[in-house]
Amino acid sequence: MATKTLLQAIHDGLAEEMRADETVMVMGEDVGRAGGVFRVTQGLQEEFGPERALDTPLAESLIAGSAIGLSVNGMRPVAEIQFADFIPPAFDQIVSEAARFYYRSNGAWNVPITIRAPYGVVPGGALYHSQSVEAYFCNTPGLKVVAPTFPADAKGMLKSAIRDPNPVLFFEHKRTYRMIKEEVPDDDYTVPLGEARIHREGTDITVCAYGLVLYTALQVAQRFSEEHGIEVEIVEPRTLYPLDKETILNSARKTGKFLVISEANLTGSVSGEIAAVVAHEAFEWLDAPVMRLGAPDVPAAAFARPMMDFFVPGEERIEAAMLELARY
Amino acid sequence: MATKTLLQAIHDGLAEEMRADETVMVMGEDVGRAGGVFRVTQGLQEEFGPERALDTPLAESLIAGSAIGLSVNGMRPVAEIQFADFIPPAFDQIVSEAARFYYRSNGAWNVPITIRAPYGVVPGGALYHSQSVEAYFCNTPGLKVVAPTFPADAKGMLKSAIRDPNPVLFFEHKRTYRMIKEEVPDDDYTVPLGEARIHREGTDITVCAYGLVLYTALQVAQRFSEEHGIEVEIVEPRTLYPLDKETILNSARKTGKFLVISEANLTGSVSGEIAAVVAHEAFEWLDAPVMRLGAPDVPAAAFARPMMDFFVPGEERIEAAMLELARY
Amino acid sequence: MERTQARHEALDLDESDLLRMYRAMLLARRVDERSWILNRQGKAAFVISCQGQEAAQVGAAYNMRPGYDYVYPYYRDAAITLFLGQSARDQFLSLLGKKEDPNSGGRQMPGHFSSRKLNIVTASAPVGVQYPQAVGSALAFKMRGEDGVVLVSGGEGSTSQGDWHEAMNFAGLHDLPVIFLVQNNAYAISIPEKLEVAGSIASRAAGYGFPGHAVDGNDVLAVYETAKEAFERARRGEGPTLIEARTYRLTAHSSDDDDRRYREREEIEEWRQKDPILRFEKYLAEVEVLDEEKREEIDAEIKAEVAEASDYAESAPYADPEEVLERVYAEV
Amino acid sequence: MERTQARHEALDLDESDLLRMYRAMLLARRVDERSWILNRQGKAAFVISCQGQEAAQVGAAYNMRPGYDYVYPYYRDAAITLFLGQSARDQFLSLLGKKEDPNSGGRQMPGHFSSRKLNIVTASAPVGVQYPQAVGSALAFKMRGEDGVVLVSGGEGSTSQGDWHEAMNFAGLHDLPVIFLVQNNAYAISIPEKLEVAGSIASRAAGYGFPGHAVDGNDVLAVYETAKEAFERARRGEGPTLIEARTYRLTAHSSDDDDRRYREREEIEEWRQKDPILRFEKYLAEVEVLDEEKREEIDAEIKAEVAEASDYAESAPYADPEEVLERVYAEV
Ligand SMILES: Cc1ncc(C[n+]2csc(CCOP(=O)(O)OP(=O)(O)O)c2C)c(N)n1
Ligand SMILES: Cc1ncc(C[n+]2csc(CCOP(=O)(O)OP(=O)(O)O)c2C)c(N)n1
Ligand SMILES: [Mg+2]
Ligand SMILES: [Mg+2]
Repeated sequence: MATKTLLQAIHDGLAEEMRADETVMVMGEDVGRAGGVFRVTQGLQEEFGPERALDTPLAESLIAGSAIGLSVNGMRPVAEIQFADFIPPAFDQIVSEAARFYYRSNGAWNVPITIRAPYGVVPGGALYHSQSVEAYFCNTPGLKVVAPTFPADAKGMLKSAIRDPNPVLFFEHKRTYRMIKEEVPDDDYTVPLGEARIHREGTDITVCAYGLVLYTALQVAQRFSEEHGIEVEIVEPRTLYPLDKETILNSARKTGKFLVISEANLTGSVSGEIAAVVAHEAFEWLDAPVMRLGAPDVPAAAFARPMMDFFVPGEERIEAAMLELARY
Repeated sequence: MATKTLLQAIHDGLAEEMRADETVMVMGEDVGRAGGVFRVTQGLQEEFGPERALDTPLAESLIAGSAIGLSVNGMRPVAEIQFADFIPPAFDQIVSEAARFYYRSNGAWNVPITIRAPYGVVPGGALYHSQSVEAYFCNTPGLKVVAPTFPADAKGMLKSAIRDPNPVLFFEHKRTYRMIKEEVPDDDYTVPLGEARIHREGTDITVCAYGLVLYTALQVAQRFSEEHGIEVEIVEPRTLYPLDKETILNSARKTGKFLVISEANLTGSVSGEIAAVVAHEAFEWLDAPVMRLGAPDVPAAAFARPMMDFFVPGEERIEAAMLELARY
Repeated sequence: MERTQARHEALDLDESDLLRMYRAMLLARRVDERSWILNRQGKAAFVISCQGQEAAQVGAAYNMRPGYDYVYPYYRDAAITLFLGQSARDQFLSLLGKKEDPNSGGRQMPGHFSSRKLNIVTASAPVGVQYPQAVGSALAFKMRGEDGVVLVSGGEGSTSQGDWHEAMNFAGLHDLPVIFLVQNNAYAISIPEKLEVAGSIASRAAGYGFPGHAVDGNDVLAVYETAKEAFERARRGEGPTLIEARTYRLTAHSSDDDDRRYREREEIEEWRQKDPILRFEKYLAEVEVLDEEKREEIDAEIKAEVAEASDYAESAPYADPEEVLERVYAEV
Repeated sequence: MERTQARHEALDLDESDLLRMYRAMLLARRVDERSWILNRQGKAAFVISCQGQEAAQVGAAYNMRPGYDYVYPYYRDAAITLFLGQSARDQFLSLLGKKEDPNSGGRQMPGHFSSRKLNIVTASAPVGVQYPQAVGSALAFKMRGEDGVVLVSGGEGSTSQGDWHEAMNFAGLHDLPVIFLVQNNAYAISIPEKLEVAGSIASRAAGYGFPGHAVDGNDVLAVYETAKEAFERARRGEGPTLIEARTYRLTAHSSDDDDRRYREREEIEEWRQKDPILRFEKYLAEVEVLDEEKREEIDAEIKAEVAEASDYAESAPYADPEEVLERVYAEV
């Protein structure tokens, strides 16, 4: 085992799957010769050639649509959308097409594609290089939407996504690409889709989060234990659609106090669904209202750093929400 | 006052606004010469000519995008998307562009457009002429999303939408176009956006719904009063984004029992947000878990009638959910 | 004096080829006609027709190797799918939304074709989405060094969508083995060509660096000839071709449409004179492949097949409503 | 013997026109150069350059009536917006995300231009979205019978998007007064033209029924001439024009990009020789509009202006963070 960044882990997952299965390929804008704007696909074109590491034109609908067509003719494409903010042109091909081939053909045609998209606020990114767009896709049966936070999970889940017979959207928080590091197993392992993960057991409150805000929440939780004697249980959904309700609900029922955090604009975000599920199915166990924390309901993070920092739910806001819930 | 169908009321609202303001225009596929596939725009081209009742090519991104461009150069376009199912190609222009012009230009450029889209299950419509896609748009600050159910509201809210300086998505449940009739005032009136409506006062449970399921719920509620002595309060959001939380919460706090119904696939639908808001902000008043009823989590309604009927939350399922809540 | 070579002979087609083409066209027509009857009888909720476009469809599809080449049909392509191997029964089972509907098990509207066996990729309603998918499938053939070809079909209205352009560009960039068959039937529902197509469709191919042909879409041999060249070119690895088959939609857009709102009866009448089936019959008579007796015999056979198929479908069961819940995700 | 008419004279341009063009180009260049310095100093988070494209931009924009015609610029169009009336200060305020940034109040990245007064329509990052919007604005001019023209600009990469095609088609259908200015700088980030553009961009206009011109984008007079014709045509109500200005991106894609990963230094060097500003200076010297002294004087003026503007922006305040919450919706 070696310590790897999130970025390296994803790169390795791709490279290993391409080595193991010659139908696996990567495609997208700048993923080939240049190795990706974040360098996730670096070296893949050298190793696998210009077709299996394919530089596409600037056309997201084409990227998603042609990935579908490749997949129904024997390939397993991993398409990259350069920034999650630029996934809307591919929206139709993803939600109307990829997600429905199997259902509409009564099980005859399935679409084994993976679409990777870096999301999340990053300094200098501003309105169109910062968004958390996952909620757009979490009302679409037939699609799987995953957003792992930690390197080992990301590598294992990416392999599961590639091997999955269904279309999988794979979100990566770009600000954490080099920030989050951990030991990543060298052997060929997978982490199943559809399973939440308990990062930290606790008895007082549950915090459900993913991405950068999960990373922050884990640090705050550690401090809470030391400073306030509050034991926070932390659940990471890992898969956002369909949800692992059982793991989430078990935690909610255990602590009776539930907070869900995401970096997306609060209203209409995935945390609404999570909160609704908990409020319904853990009602009898709840000692406090289900709480949510997110970004304000404005289009996205601004460019100027002070405004950007104001937008993101950071340590202070997370801490305040956790304290409020614990003291309820 | 005359009795009008939902369809007539919307038609009249359009015609009146076009008469009153020469910058108002309609545009879309088949809206001109043919008067629209549902005949909502019938007669408008005869009266206002081929430009102000504009037949566009089959290109939804163009329809939304050119409406934006028209609106920033003095016009007030009302664009029609023939079926809500075909709005995904326009997704980028709506969520990335129309919704953000104002914010991103720091208030310099606003986009006064209205986009009408018929939604909802209809016999024979099947997977791609049946969807309730409103949740796709309810995580997008800068956009207003409305879905009135009754003719008088629809006409008044359409006028408000057209006069609103912001982009407004206007959803119309197509199965109710000719089904729902009521008296509609003749004079020039508006119904404000952003305000929920209480259709029926009640003390035992609150039902929050819109579209066809609202219509059904109202009938069930009437019977409940007669048959079971259960008094159901019915709230129609009318505007789905941003929500009129106050009216919804007042009702939830009053009855302590809250059910939200929509025709969309349950998971990730707008009812998740509504339930989350109620669960959070009416927690202390709740005597039962916040309940939700929706369509099953499968892509959309099927073509064969028996399957279609199974998909839609109909009278039986609505009645069962209401009883379960009332008896909780 | 030597007998001049007939058009089909110059194309290496023999009598049996001509009769196969004719049968496919006529079968599609008769299935379609019967569908409208079922609609008027209140039995079929929705009909969408291929009438008038049978020559364009059969002429192109005749070049395919069913089950090897891929096809992305659009909702009017019944003559393509019938030619490739779907049956009249399949059409009616789908029309009536029955459990045995091979396209979707009753889930989709009629005309949304699918067959894994025949490489008919599942079609949907959003116009234009098939194009990027088709070029993807063509790229897969190319990557594997196979000589498979992808036929992708749509109406002229579908060329207004961005997806069409993105696919044309990609096909041109990588010399993909794909044929864009645009069936220009003069209308997109009510919108006439002059309000939807600037310039001309066929001429656009040049801008992407590959050939585009406008062809008389009511002449099955003309379409066959153009498509043959295109298929051969694709198989040789030389890249895509765009074919604009100029034709006419003889029925209303669908059973939900009333076309009197937007087009003159005379215009339809004019085009009825150019009906591709009548026209092909005339040719077949001229080259003495078909006399009236033989024609009636074939028609009677087809009508019997259609009647049987329609009856079968009528009495076939619906899927259990709870099947709605099945097959949302493929099993891992 | 009569003196041969100079190129600019044939275009009805006088000395002051030439100097206005030159100043705009040079100002854009100097602002850009200073931006990179601020970036290296850690003061500017992000730079995206117009270097190499100044001639294409000024040549086209010189035909506009600021505040009347509409422009939909893309992120490299600093020379257009500077020419139309934005100031060096504006550019640096935006570069540093300060409150006074006229484009967005510090909300957007640099290069996302906006000015209500100058009819510079607010630009964003998603590539290609401007095209449908631009044709909408052109239709508004046409509907009101006004002779306004819309200039819409983008890189060659943006033509790969469906939106470009949908807008081209619509412009052709309605003879809209819009000019598509495609600045073909040979790359879309790392993707070279041969992997993004099948056929050729200029040649595509024919397929939509209107003129398309490929022009040397490093020759300001050539671009001006082509654009002049296009603007006049649009004002006469004769419809759209596509201009492909062939040029080269002299810098990396942006300050976040390392272009050594995908292009040779020699290629850049070659194009540095064709720098549009050097080239125009040569012309100006030839026609005796600019001698070295005058050139230095202008450059000094501009450098002073740039220095002042940069200092001003550096010391200008940020917006209050809570402004994030403001101006999400326009007031009813
Ligand atoms: C994206 C999308 N928008 C609108 C529709 C509604 N619609 C169905 S068919 C059609 C016209 C298609 O015209 P064309 O492509 O010429 O095919 P034709 O029906 O004439 O054969 C329209 C507008 C749709 N199915 N998909
Ligand atoms: C829809 C979308 N996809 C991807 C990107 C990321 N991106 C920004 S600029 C660019 C290349 C644009 O190339 P081109 O249009 O040729 O303009 P240039 O930068 O060369 O001037 C890409 C891929 C984006 N901004 N928008
Ligand atoms: Mg057509
Ligand atoms: Mg470029």
